[in-house]
Amino acid sequence: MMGKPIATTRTVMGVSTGKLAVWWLIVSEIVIFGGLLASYVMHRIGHPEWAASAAHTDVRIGGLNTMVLLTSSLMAVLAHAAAGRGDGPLAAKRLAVTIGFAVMFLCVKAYEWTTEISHGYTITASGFWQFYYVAAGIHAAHIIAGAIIMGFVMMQARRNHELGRVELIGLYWHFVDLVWIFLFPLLYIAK
Amino acid sequence: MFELLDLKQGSSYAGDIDQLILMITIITGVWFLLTAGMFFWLLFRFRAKKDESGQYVTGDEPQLKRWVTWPHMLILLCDIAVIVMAVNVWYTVKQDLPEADATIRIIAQQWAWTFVHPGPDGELDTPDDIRTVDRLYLQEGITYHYKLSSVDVLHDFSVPIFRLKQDAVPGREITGWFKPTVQGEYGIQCAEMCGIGHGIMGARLILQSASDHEFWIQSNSPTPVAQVTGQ
Amino acid sequence: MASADAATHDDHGHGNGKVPGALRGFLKDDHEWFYFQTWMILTGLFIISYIGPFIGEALHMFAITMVTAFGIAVVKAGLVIKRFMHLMDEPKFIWQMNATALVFILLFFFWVAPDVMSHEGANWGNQAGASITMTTHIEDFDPDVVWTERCATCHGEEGRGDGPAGTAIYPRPTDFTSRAYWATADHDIMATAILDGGVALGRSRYMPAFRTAFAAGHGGGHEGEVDTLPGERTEQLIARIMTFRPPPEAAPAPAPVAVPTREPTPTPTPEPVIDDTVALDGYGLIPGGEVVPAPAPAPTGPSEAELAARAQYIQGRVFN
Amino acid sequence: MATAAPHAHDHGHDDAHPEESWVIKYLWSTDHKIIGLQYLFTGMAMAIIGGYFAYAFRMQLAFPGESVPTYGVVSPAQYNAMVTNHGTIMIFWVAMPVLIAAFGNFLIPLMLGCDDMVFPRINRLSYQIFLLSALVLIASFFVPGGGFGGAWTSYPPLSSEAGYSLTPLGSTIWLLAVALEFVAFLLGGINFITTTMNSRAPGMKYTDIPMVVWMIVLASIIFMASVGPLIAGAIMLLFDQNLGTHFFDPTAGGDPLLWQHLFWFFGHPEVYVVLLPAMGIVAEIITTFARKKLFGYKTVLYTAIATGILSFFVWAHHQFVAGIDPRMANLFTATTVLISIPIAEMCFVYIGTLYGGSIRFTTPMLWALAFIFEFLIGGVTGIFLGASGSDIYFHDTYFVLAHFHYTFFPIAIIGTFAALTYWFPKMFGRHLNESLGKIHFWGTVIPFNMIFIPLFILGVGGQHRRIYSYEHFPELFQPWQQDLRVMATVSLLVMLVFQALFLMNFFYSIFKGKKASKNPYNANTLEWLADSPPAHGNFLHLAEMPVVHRGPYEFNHPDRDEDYWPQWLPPEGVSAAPPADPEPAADPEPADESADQDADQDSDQDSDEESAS
Repeated sequence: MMGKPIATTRTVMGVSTGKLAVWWLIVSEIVIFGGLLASYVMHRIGHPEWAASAAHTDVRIGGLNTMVLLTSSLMAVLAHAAAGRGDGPLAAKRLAVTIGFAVMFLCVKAYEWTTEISHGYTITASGFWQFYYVAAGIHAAHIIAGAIIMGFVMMQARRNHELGRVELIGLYWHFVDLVWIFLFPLLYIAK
Repeated sequence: MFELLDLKQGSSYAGDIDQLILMITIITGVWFLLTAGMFFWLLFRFRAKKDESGQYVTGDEPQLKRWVTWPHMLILLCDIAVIVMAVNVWYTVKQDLPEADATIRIIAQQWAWTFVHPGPDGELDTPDDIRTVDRLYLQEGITYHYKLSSVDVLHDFSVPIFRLKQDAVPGREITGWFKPTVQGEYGIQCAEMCGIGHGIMGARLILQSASDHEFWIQSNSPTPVAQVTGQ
Repeated sequence: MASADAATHDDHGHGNGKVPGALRGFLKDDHEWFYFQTWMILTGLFIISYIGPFIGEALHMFAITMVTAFGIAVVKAGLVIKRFMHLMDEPKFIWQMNATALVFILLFFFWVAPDVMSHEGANWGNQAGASITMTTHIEDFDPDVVWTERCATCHGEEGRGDGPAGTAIYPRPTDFTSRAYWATADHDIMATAILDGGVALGRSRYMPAFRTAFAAGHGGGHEGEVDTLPGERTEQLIARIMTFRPPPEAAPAPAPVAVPTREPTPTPTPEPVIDDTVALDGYGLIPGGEVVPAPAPAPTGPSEAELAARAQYIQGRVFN
Repeated sequence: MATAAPHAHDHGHDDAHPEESWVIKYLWSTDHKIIGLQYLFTGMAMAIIGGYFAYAFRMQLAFPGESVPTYGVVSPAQYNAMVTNHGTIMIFWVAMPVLIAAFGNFLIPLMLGCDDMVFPRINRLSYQIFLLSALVLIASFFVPGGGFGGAWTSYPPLSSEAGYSLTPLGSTIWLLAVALEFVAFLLGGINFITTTMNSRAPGMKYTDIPMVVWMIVLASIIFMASVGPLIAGAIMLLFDQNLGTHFFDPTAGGDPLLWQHLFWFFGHPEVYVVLLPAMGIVAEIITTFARKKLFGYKTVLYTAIATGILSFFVWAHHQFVAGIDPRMANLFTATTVLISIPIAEMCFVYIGTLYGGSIRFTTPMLWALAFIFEFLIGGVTGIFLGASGSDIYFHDTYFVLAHFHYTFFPIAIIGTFAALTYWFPKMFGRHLNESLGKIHFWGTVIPFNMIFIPLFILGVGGQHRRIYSYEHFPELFQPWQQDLRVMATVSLLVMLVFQALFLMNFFYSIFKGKKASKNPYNANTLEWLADSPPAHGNFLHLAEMPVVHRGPYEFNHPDRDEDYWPQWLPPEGVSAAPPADPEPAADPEPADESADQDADQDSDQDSDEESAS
């Protein structure tokens, strides 16, 4: 398709089309994570015996991951600030750091999961563990998807193309960080 | 309406449910005929004619808007009436548990019903319980509680003559009640998809008089030696 | 505190007057310093929420853990939404649609919780939720109880294939008291029939599969090895069925089929499902053996009148 | 992912089209019209498969045990699989793609006066994922163990334990197909919503948007907001089926009712997702052929939004007897019966539109009127099931089946035929044969009623659903009941024969039909400004993109001699000349100006009901 259609350029609602689409994406993600966490909380309150399994989650690793994601959120918003000033290469550099934090988050999670699985806490070990792996798993999948797309946006930003997209991937990244902000107490602290 | 389909009312609350269905039929029937009548009349009255062209009506004109807002309000009243009647019937059938003269246990499994009758001593889960498969022997005129459970998948204990349906959820024990008011042999169905044999999961309901039932209990109660191991 | 900075946030000030010396190279203007401050607040809140549970346990006040964990999570979320996502600077329908999605989820939670969260309610009790195992999944698996509850419905109390639920099925359930059956019975065929149902053998589809039922109440397999519990339980049930075996006749009956005591095949790969329409006669095709004519149904069992009544409306149609 | 570099020049720029090869033009196209037609033809193909299943199991019900021509003897496992997949296909692979995706893709850019969807490549990706999901679903019939047979609601533990359903592969692949279909419609949905919100033609206030565009966008929003929990539920069910987790396994702490709630929280909004587009289509057709303004545009819009919101509060009326807490049932019966009010309001407004019109009984108008009448019956019989008391008896009987066919059939079949016959000239540039159309209309609607009125009677008699053959239930195997089943099956056969007539008329007219002009019905909405079939980029070849000056239904306006007033005609240009080419926009200020000033004014109203839905 040659060039973007005129439809994309119109902003009747005062919000750029891309941002509007990302906000609608966030609405659909709220409902997906919301449904999953609502089911988890219902079962958690219904099954007090799950606290025994929950005791085996490692708060230190969860805390480290929370710090990693918070810092990556900072770098994402700084990249957006740089893009706002039209400074593509700086935005690209900061996006690269964000992706680095994302990879770090995944490595920490990989280490965390392997230790837990080696201790016998597999997905079928108990009711808690199945929700633990599904919730953290879907979240990690969103991290991976976000990091990949951020890679593309970074490459374009380096050549000062489509700088508007830096803000959009930043919005998505903040949302993924928000989900983790709620996942952390639910999975690690509620013992 | 049910006599036409020769479906007798077999339980104490069957009449209430039929009454509710009749009331809803009347209310919705009246609204349907009014609306359909208006619909066809407008089609006939305003069909395209040679000289006449359509009018410009924005729908805000008060005397025309009344034709929509008035039915709107009346339907709200009818809805409230239906809700009150429905909740009333629902409370008598599903929420309120009258005093039970006897309690039976109904266990649904993939493709058969097992009924546990308390037996001569009237107590459930005692060695003298009578366990029957696909044939439920009950006495007309006394109030029964049923403890419904399933051992594998979802089933639904459905007795059309009682107008009763209740899903058997594996992992739960659901208590309900009915009071037979007729005698004879009727059908029990499984009304929830439960796999390949869902179609053969019918059972028979035999409602007996007091004496016949007593005779059945004596003749079918297992000998004192607990042939059926109570769990 | 957050609102105080909102003013500076909009001016996109390009001077970096307020940026402290150390970070000058990193933060390019006040605007970015504002983001960095937000990050520092978030880190502080995180540390509080991290320490909270330890204080809570020390003082045995569970409320502290809850407040620090979830209360701070909400505050952190608010900060990220307001300052990083600039939600409040967008037209107001953006945050309204997100709030609507959240309201729908809360609605879902509060209207489903009475069924899933609590284990008692009007007229129902959730045994599984309170992890009471049901009759047939009791730990001490009792073949007699299982036979009475699950098998006798179709196979009959004495195993003659005359159970009340069995009369509705054609071909008839297996009669374990007939010698013809035992002459050609094969242990593996019986185990597969019990575990994976009649369909897996191409026989009558109305023999359900019990692998799931026998594995139930047993919280998942251990590491790596296949869940052997259904196999062991099937062996006990087969031993129970063997009791129906008729005593050998006066003439020296062939040596009883030795029950091979070997490890049950972990996951018997069922042969391809034979087209259902084939099994019209009694036992269908026993692999390798010739077709054995169906034994005459045992005399006892449902009375003639009932059989006639059933036959009347089955009207001889063949269905299975 | 999204393109948003703000460079605003709104005037059409004629980009040279390299002559695309046939494959690129039709199979890999990003043009919203081609993608709309792809959805349409895939939906029609799946409708034929769904219809074949209906034929096969209806024959088994009417003549139990006998061999069905072109199929053979139907075994219980195959019967269950066909019933399950008939429901799944007709809702997810016929009603949604045709009503929302086909007509949404085709009409939204045209009716909003822009050249394409906002994200053309995502639009193409959504169709490709949808096609993949259709193939995955068809594959689920041919795996060992056969297709999934646990009803389209796939209640665990039957669906989560291969030991109970005896279709280990069938149930997993079926679930994957449904999940893929959700992904396709999420992508499509975001496209529709963003295009409608942002890319309206200059001057098009929110009350100038045609009703069908409003309804399709509302349907997409309701779908997106309700499908979330079910996607989480589908992942949990997938793990239960394959990894041995116990989300819904009651023997190890799971709860089957959680799935039912997750499913029906999506299930009931889903039926409104399919209803609203059909309502929008009927609104367009009735106003055009009654030559009358819609009786209260804002009434219809706000009742549609009210229906959308209320549809999230009613889901458990599907579970009155399913073991939920009886006290909750009172809450749900109240909200369910109350939701009949907005829908009744919409029907009254549509009937009110007929008042004072000059009604022309063309084929599309016949379909639209049939929709209103048949849907009235469907809606009215819903009260029996919404009232908890009577649902105790009617749950899972053929009364329920007849009720939801009286709502789904008008939506998916009558609504589709109405839209297809109405927009056929615009889609293919040729007219359908009018008399063949009328024969097909009566040949479909009369047999339809003859199928489901007998099923209503059987349902009141207590006949329960999804039963392979009623020979095991003496009360349900009376001769007069069997005659009703035969009557329903024969009517189905008659109806299927008439569909062949339609297909013949459809494919003949695409190539040989009478040539169609730009505005054959003298309607007002923007799609009739583009030529038939619209060129690539819709309005790019015109002097400049269309500007909207009035509402979509200004028929018989007092100060206008002709009985219609297209949206794109400037106000004072009461020109006698047929508006083949509109004269350049009279008002001096550039189009963007009026767009921004309108944007601020209407974004407030827009926001409160946009968000409210």
